[in-house]
Amino acid sequence: MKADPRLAVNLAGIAMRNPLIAASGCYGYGFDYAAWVDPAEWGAIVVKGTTLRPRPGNPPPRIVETPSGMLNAIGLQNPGVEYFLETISPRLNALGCPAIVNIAGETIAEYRAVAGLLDGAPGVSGVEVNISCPNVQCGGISFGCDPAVVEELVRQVRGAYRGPLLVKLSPEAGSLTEVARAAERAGADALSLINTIRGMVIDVEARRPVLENLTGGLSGPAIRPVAVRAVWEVAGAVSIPVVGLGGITSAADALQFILAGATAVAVGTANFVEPYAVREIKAGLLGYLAKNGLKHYRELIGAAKT
Amino acid sequence: MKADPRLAVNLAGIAMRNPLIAASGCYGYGFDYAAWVDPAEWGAIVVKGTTLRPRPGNPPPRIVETPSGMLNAIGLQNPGVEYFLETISPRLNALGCPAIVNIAGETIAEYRAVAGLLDGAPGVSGVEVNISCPNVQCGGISFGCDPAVVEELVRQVRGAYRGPLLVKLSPEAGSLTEVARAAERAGADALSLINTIRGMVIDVEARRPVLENLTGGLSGPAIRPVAVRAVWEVAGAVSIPVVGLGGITSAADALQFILAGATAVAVGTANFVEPYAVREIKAGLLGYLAKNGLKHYRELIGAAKT
Amino acid sequence: MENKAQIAHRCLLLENKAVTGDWFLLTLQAPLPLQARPGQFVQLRLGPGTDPLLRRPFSIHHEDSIAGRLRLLVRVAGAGTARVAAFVAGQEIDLLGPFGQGFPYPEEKAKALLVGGGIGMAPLYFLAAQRRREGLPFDFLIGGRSAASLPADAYFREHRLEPSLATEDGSRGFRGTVTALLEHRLLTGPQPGRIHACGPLPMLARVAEIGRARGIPTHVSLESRLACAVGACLGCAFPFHRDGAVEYRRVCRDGPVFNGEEVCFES
Amino acid sequence: MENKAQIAHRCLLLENKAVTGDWFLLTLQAPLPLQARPGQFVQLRLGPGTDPLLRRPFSIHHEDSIAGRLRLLVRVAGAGTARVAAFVAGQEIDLLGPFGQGFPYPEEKAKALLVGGGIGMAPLYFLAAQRRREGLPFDFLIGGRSAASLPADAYFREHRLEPSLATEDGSRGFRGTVTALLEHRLLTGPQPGRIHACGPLPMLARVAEIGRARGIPTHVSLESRLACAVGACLGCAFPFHRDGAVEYRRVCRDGPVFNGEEVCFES
Ligand SMILES: Cc1cc2nc3c(=O)[nH]c(=O)nc-3n(C[C@H](O)[C@H](O)[C@H](O)COP(=O)(O)OP(=O)(O)OC[C@H]3O[C@@H](n4cnc5c(N)ncnc54)[C@H](O)[C@@H]3O)c2cc1C
Ligand SMILES: Cc1cc2nc3c(=O)[nH]c(=O)nc-3n(C[C@H](O)[C@H](O)[C@H](O)COP(=O)(O)OP(=O)(O)OC[C@H]3O[C@@H](n4cnc5c(N)ncnc54)[C@H](O)[C@@H]3O)c2cc1C
Ligand SMILES: Cc1cc2nc3c(=O)[nH]c(=O)nc-3n(C[C@H](O)[C@H](O)[C@H](O)COP(=O)(O)O)c2cc1C
Ligand SMILES: Cc1cc2nc3c(=O)[nH]c(=O)nc-3n(C[C@H](O)[C@H](O)[C@H](O)COP(=O)(O)O)c2cc1C
Ligand code: FES
Ligand code: FES
Repeated sequence: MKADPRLAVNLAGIAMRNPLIAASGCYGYGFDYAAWVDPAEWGAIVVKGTTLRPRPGNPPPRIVETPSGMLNAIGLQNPGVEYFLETISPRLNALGCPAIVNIAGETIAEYRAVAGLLDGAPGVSGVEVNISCPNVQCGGISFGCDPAVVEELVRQVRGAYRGPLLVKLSPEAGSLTEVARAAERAGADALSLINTIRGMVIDVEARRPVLENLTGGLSGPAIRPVAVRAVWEVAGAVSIPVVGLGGITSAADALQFILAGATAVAVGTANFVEPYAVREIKAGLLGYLAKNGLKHYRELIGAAKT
Repeated sequence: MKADPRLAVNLAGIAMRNPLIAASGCYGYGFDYAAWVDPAEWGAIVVKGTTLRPRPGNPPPRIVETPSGMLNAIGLQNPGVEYFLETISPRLNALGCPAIVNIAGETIAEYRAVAGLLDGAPGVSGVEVNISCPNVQCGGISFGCDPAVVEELVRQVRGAYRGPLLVKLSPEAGSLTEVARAAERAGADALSLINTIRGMVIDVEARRPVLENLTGGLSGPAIRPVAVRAVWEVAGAVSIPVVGLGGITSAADALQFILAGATAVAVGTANFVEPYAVREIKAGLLGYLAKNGLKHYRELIGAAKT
Repeated sequence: MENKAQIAHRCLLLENKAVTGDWFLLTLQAPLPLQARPGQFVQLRLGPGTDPLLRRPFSIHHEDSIAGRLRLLVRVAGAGTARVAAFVAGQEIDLLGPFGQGFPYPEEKAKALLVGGGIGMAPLYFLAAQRRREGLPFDFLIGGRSAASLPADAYFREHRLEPSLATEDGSRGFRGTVTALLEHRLLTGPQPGRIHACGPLPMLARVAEIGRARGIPTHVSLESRLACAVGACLGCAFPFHRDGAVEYRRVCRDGPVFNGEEVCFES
Repeated sequence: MENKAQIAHRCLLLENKAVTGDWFLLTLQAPLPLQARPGQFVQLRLGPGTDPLLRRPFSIHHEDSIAGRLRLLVRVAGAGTARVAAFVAGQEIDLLGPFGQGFPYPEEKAKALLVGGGIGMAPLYFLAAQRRREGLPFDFLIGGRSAASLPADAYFREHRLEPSLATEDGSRGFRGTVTALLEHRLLTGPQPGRIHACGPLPMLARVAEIGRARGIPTHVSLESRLACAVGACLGCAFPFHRDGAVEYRRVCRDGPVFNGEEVCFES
């Protein structure tokens, strides 16, 4: 992997070859796409949401397509943090790029416990706290909407995990910038936004919601404008770096987020459609830099004029 | 216009031939599409947002396309309620279907004043209070997110306007069902949801937001799953009827909202793409009723199983 | 309701051929004649599905309203027009229209100067062909970057048009912009009765200025991002001068052709 | 990383022809042979733009891996498959694959019973052709609603296949479901070494039950709504029995072919 120095970035203490991150839940533990692209093509990979105890996940159907997007209600299926530490994390160095562990819980104590177990774990370059998963009944999105709760949750996790700490926000918080500032105050090193937006599709022949979980999280190009707006608002309200995501499929999409203020960008749903997306986006970013005579993509962060 | 009795509905005191409503801001004062479809094809038409004083609207560009949707930042361009009453409302009876006036303001007093002036006005069958316009700086969406403010606003409007009163909600309220209940408590006869969701598109060549207003409201099929979920939640939380809208393009889309609990549905953006949408949706609804041996579409309201 | 002819047309695409590198000429068979006026436009659906969602506006480049044949001249400007360029003969094209006000004074006998910048020549070609057919006098000026960026002379022969060309690099016709050619023509020839122009905004601003300076009534065809195309959404607003203040008018319905003096080009 | 052959293929569509009312046979020329195994599938992009967004999975109906020719048999089930039906010869098709585990024991000499329900016969056709070529014994049973809902006999001749047909209305072959035909065959013929089945879920449940009851190892090819197709998103989960509990497995990566005994058909 010959990395281009014009794309290198240190995100909240994580040294990345480029600002492209594989989004949580969309890239497994980083190995599933290896037949298509070398995982080391990524700046970092955020692995599937991990919880204290194993979770079987939701009954199917778990996904349904929507116009320019999809709903998912995976239900945080994962083998639990212990299995992760025993069996998966030792292999993560083989990815060739930093692995960040996305964590979730049903109580603040659970979040703290998972974070504590990951502290110092081999193969783990950082933790992303998912306070915005729309598909878990207890906790989940309710955590992510109240600035006071967010502050307490992040403070607890911060106390338990000493490495780079990202907090992933939902765009559905009534007061997104307040939630962002609360996470910053509590010690987050970076913010990721956005997670999916809750949605529902009804099968009109069967007359019931398609998803067994009734609702799911909307991802993909459909939500991109909402995500760009959220990054723009939050990047202007905090001084820690922001990871922008939501519907990125191309270099032009990634540039929208960077210009809006994102230091890095993550790609989720687009991998499903085009496994080579990461490679094309990198090439597109470099092409843009060359065309515009820029030395480093950093010159573009938050550079959108108003 | 031969109306089919299987689609007739009385919405909050407004007798409509069918449950299809032209959404505010997307159908002017009802006449612009007359070369395409007779306005009387609609169950009702909600006219463009009207304010106390005339508003010039935002400078262009005002719209930009997004994946399966569009952003708009019209800025509530309208000639003001006085001009409306003098020049436009006397003509509305010619539409051949009920006209509902969408109103907005920068203060609660303005909302109240506009509503008061519309009380008893000829040609006006109802008022829809827009507490969720994302494109107006003062007021606008901020009104729509706080249950206490919504309750006070709706109470004031209710005091000034005696006819059928709809309140239009934003899906961005952190606590949508609480806002809905507040509007119900304050005397709303029905709720319309959803309004657009705030978004942004950045022109990466020009390196600035495409819209002169920076952000705009996302409408169209992209937001449909979010809207269906919102209708589902709110219909389960209030006992007044709900008007569902957001990305409806077909009878199947309309049925999703009805099954989720909507008593009527509105069509906005889809008219831009297919001016005959109203006719096709009606035909599709009747076809569905026939195929399923149903006597009236009302049997489908909120009928989705879980 | 003034325009009863507005309908949806499922047209058959008879031919789609490249005219220059990124210009394509589409010939369509409409089920019914649109009976469009020069300056009016249609809205094309780009495909099934909802991305891209909105239709795209194209001026009517020519209509043979007896045969119900329609021509559109399309420049590839982005993803939407790239789809149009990829349409293949035999395909059904979903088209709405005609929309908008055409160029005014269609029967005026005074000489008209038609000034087209690049793809902006598309609607003026229709106007020119009509004036030629009806024996009304006109001069047709077209500007482009270089010889290759404009159609070959043969392209114009079908309607016996012989436009005066201007290219920025002088590789064909007058060397310079089409507005420079216009000024040159006004200096050297007789004063025309009217100017009709279509092209990029800076060019239209300059044409309007030239027209005003010389007291020649000038109409310009504007572009804007459209949604509804019928005047309902107010999305296509463009600023105009009115009583010293700025007023927004709808490009789709009040235009796209406007009196050049009223357009607020400054904003 | 086990499947190095997985790549993106920009195929040329050589032919797209209707087989029955709503079944279409696509013949594609791949740039490189996929060297797929029967039971594996590809993911087709439906067009440019983002609606529909996700690719659609189709079993490989046949591959001539020397010529690099691929066949897909597609039933129109919704908007996405309707797009596939409208693809025209000469078009470039964007295809990823092959994905998934194929039918196991490809070289087993014992007689295999291949049981296809409707369009579920698509991957079994490939398996049957392969066994025929390699001289491995098999019986191929296919069920459909009526004579017209299944391809004509000639369809199978290319690979010298002579499936036994069952139609619910008895208009062709055995009268009844394909599972009834399977039971009939098991009652009247020798016990096969293995059953491979693909078709609607209730049919597969029945086949698995029949196999279990008679102690015949049975593999079924399942369907699910896919997103990534590589095992990364967990979107395609299907329930399985494991140690008395339910466990979710990924149809795309752990399957689509599974041991029928382990599938939790009840949920
Ligand atoms: C009344 C009218 C008549 C027209 N007639 C013709 C014609 O005859 N032939 C022809 O080739 N084109 C014509 N156009 C322009 C044509 O509609 C646009 O080029 C097309 O919509 C661009 O679509 P796209 O998806 O390819 O580009 P997009 O990807 O949408 O945009 C391409 C580029 O153009 C910019 N852009 C897009 N729309 C506009 C706009 N309306 N105003 C300013 N910038 C814009 C974008 O920012 C982008 O840089 C006409 C436009 C109007 C309004
Ligand atoms: C591994 C695999 C191999 C397949 N091979 C073939 C093949 O060879 N030939 C073929 O014709 N089809 C095959 N299919 C099925 C095919 O992929 C679907 O019919 C297609 O995706 C439907 O797309 P659509 O857009 O037309 O339908 P949609 O509009 O998406 O759906 C049509 C109907 O099917 C339902 N549906 C959609 N997807 C699924 C699903 N995965 N499971 C259950 N119900 C669903 C929907 O609810 C709807 O009622 C295969 C599927 C899988 C998973
Ligand atoms: C199938 C699926 C599973 C996801 N799982 C998680 C998860 O476990 N944790 C999390 O924080 N986000 C999860 N997400 C959200 C994504 O990481 C991302 O925030 C969202 O999909 C928007 O980005 P996209 O539009 O690029 O996909 C998931 C998304 C999808 C589609
Ligand atoms: C161009 C445009 C203008 C709009 N103006 C208004 C308005 O004045 N008042 C209002 O309440 N909603 C307004 N809306 C929102 C629509 O009424 C509707 O809530 C939204 O577009 C979602 O529906 P749709 O996806 O069917 O368009 C506007 C929407 C558009 C696209
Ligand atoms: S495009 Fe809607 S008013 Fe002009
Ligand atoms: S489709 Fe993603 S895991 Fe199977």
